Amino acid sequence: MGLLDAAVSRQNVLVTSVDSVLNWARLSSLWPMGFGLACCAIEMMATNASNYDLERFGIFPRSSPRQSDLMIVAGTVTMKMAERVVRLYEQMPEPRYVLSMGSCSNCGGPYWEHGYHVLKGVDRVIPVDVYVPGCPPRPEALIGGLMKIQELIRMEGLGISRADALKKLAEAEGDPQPLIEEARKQETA
Amino acid sequence: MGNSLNAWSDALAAFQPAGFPLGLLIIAVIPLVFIAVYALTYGVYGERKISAFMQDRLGPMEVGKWGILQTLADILKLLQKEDIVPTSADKFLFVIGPGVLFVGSFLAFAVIPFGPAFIGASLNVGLFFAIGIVALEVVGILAAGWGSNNKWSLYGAVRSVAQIVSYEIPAAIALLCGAMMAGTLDMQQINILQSGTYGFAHFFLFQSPIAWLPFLIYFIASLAEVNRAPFDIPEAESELVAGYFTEYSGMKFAVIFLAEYGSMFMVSAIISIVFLGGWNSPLPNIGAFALNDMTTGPVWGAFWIISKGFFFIFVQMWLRWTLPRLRVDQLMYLCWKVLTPFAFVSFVLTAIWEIYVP
Amino acid sequence: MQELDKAGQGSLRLSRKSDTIVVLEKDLSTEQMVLSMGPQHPSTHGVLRLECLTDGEVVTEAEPYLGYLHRCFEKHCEHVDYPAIVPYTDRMDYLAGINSEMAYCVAVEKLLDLEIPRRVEFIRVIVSELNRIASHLVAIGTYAIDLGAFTPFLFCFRDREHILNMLEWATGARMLYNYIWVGGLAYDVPAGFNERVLEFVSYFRPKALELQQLLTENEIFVKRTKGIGIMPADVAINYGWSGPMLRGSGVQWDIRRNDPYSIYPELDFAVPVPDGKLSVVGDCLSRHLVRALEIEESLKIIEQCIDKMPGTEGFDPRAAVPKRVRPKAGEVYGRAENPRGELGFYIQSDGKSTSPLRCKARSSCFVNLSAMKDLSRGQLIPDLVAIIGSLDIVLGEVDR
Amino acid sequence: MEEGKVLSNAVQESGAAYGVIHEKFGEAISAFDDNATMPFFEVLDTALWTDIALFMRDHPKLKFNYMACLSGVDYPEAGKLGIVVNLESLGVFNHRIAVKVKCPRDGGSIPSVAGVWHTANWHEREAYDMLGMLFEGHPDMRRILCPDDWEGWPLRKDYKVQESYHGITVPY
Repeated sequence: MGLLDAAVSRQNVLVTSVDSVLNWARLSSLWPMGFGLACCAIEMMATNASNYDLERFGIFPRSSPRQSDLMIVAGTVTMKMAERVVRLYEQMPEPRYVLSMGSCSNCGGPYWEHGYHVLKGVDRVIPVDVYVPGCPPRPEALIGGLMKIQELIRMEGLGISRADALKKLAEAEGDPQPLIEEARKQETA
Repeated sequence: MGNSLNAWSDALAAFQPAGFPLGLLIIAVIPLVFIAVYALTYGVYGERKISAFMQDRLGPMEVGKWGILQTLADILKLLQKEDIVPTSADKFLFVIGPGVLFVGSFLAFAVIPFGPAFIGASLNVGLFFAIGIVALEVVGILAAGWGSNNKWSLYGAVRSVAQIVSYEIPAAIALLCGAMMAGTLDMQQINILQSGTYGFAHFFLFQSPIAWLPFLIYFIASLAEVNRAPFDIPEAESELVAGYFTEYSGMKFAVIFLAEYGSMFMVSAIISIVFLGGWNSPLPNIGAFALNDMTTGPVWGAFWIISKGFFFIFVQMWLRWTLPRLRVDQLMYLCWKVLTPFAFVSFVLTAIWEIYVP
Repeated sequence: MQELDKAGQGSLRLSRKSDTIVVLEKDLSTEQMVLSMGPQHPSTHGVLRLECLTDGEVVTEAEPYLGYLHRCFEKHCEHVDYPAIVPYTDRMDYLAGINSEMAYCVAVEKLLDLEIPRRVEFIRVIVSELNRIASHLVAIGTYAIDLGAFTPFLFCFRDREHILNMLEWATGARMLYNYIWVGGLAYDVPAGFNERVLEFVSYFRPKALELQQLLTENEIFVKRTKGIGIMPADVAINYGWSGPMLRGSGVQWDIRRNDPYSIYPELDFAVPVPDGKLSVVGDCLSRHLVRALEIEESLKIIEQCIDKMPGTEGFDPRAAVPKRVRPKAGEVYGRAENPRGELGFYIQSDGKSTSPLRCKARSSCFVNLSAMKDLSRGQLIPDLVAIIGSLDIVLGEVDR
Repeated sequence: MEEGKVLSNAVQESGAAYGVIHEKFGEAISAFDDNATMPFFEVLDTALWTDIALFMRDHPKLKFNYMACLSGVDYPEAGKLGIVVNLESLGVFNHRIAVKVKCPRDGGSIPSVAGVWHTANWHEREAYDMLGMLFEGHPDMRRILCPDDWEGWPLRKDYKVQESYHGITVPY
């Protein structure tokens, strides 16, 4: 490891604090692209509207991909639409994130079997960072997904790739299975 | 009053340690810092909070206490974003566009008196300069819109140019009424003419009944000049995606944003200088309570002009979150068939008033 | 002027009463620009694409391209059982899920010749009218956004949220309910539901008025919508328009009244049509007004239903739900009044299978949108946006 | 018609309307099917379909001015494709009737009625998109929902979904 590499390592005090400030800025102002596809788009709109008010977190939809950091794929992606989704993704400036909202964009949802014209999961065409299940997900679930994106950004930094950050996030999460089992035990007892 | 006029700015300008014009630099930096601070605090954050209040929401809450760091985070994030220049764009125009836009809105601050003792450049044609330099924004917008090589941007730019150039005419004529009442184009002089112990009664708006007409005309025209609702057709989100800055990302977008809020304050400051006394205190002396004297001074002056400007910005935001947007031809109709004739009428009436009524 | 007009092809006249604009191209050679609007565009209400041929701000022709949300509804119908189609109908018109379920169940029940318990019918009508209000609120709100006013949209969504909360209480879901089943309901409404609905009705009446003040009493809003996109009644019928769109053209036609289903014949409600005082009959403003007036009628229907609703004694919402839906061989075309117009289902049964041989959804938005090409001719781009907004399309239903 | 069968009002009205059409076109159309859910008749001489449609729309006793629905249907056993058209006289007589028109499954075509009812324009495009029958005289015969380069006719009973589209795998 060279001297320069060492300076830019994770433990460096200076770099990490700069990192955390920059990460704070990025996670505090996630501008999603106002990109509605189907049913989930209505829930996304409801999340933006007065009752759930995403602007509390500084999340503020932009209609141009050039000015957005986050793509919320809200709804069913069809074959006809898939290429447009890819193009919109490519138009977004780095660093960019993708949140797949709803079962349809996660895996095809209720259309997985006979939906000849439905893309079975948007991750077949663009990389997805966070999946939010539900059909459609409740606004709380979407906010939860956005919080996950924020956590992911927190894990990132100089010299840490997105894949590493995702791994770190997964490690930080822990396995939910013991907790579930414990809850079950308590319920039965 | 005449003695202390421009005292601070003169002193600063004379401050040249080792022949280096540090004082001038400071004078130049003050408006820049002001724009930045204002845009960060009142401009963007205030707009978000005000709109949230009007819409039964909370607005930014999580970023800092009550979300006050929201705009700072936005700017810091935009700095980190990838700076995309589309391959098919005209690189030179695309890059220069936001710069020209920013310079246009920033240069006019040179002639704005921020108090009885401070003005960047005490030009004797200050008002004329301010009107002229704001028109420079048109060049920036057109460069941005054309250079983006995007159809939506082009539409936004062309609409914007048509709109700003048209609305210059009623705006300029309305300001001319104010200048006629003052008999000068010097901003500082216009302010001095509106000072007196009766406070607001000396403002041009209250000095003649006709002054209301150019005041309203200028206010409406200024909304159009800075592309605010209901005249925000150049960036009409539901029609043109994001108008002339559709293709801009990262810091260039932030600069456009900053310039926009800069010119919002610009027009608000001009309207308060010409019609509402600028840095003069609106409070009158009432007998023993010399309120006017108490609230006059260099710092009070800055306070008054900024708060008057902020009031007009608040009205702009209020309108923005209430009214739908006009159509292109209706906008032009309003300009050429309503505002311009009325501006001329008010021009003539003001002239008659100035000649025949003492 | 006449001479200019003789120039023929070069001159272009906009049909507007007060100000006639004549654009002449004699010396300058200009060409029309193709402007692709959508599929990702803030005002196409989803993933519609309009290919506009524009001459400056004037759209000489706009051709809609659909299919960006084609989710193969009809293919699914041929593979799943009759009751399992209900969730798919929800996802068709996702703003008015219950109304879509209603239309589908009306069609299947007509084929099965089922007798439905009265209380079920009342609950069905209450929830579908609630959903109609919610849907109209979205329509009005997004229309306001299209015209540049942001605040009414949020007001609409705030009030819609109350409806969603009530429906969630009754059905368990916020948007896509699967509540109305073939022959009955998934559950009875919870105790206290009626009181809550009445409370909402009294809360919502003044709010609807406030919304009116923000929009229909706003000079700019009226200026932007009055006389734009006029559709004469006979052309509207020929285009197959239905619902608020057809009523906006002055035809008093409502399936709830003219081809009644469920308990609508027993209810007293008006079918509002524009009177031509505030708006020009058939323009965007008329269509908006019809929706606004319909909200009031829906509130009236809800009040009447709660008044007349039979009690819960011996009531089972699933009493008439067949164990296995296997209609006799035959065909049916059943329909219901959806917030966007006539939603019809053509169902063909072979008498053997538990899934239909063919199930075609006649979607109102699909039909309403087909007039877009005619409506958009010679309009300005902002008017084009106003017209799309007034059509109130839901792409899920257009593409199915 | 069977003897002694009680017909509902709506079906009787449709029957009367059918009588007027039968008078004019005689053998070109089939007998009236008076089922309760959707009374219909079939056009046997397909070439006459546009004329029949125009007659139905304009005859003073019929005035079927409103096309509610046009559905394309596949009849694999008979080797045919067809359309089912639900017509209605909106605001004039309020009677309803359904019409069926069929054509051969391979390379068959049906005369277009897009000039008679505007509604038919997009519905015929949709029927073509889903089932692959052509409509003669249609102003704009293109696919409407599926992409232009999509393979096969999705709603035919023997449809096999294509493996990939523009490099994207289609099946799950």
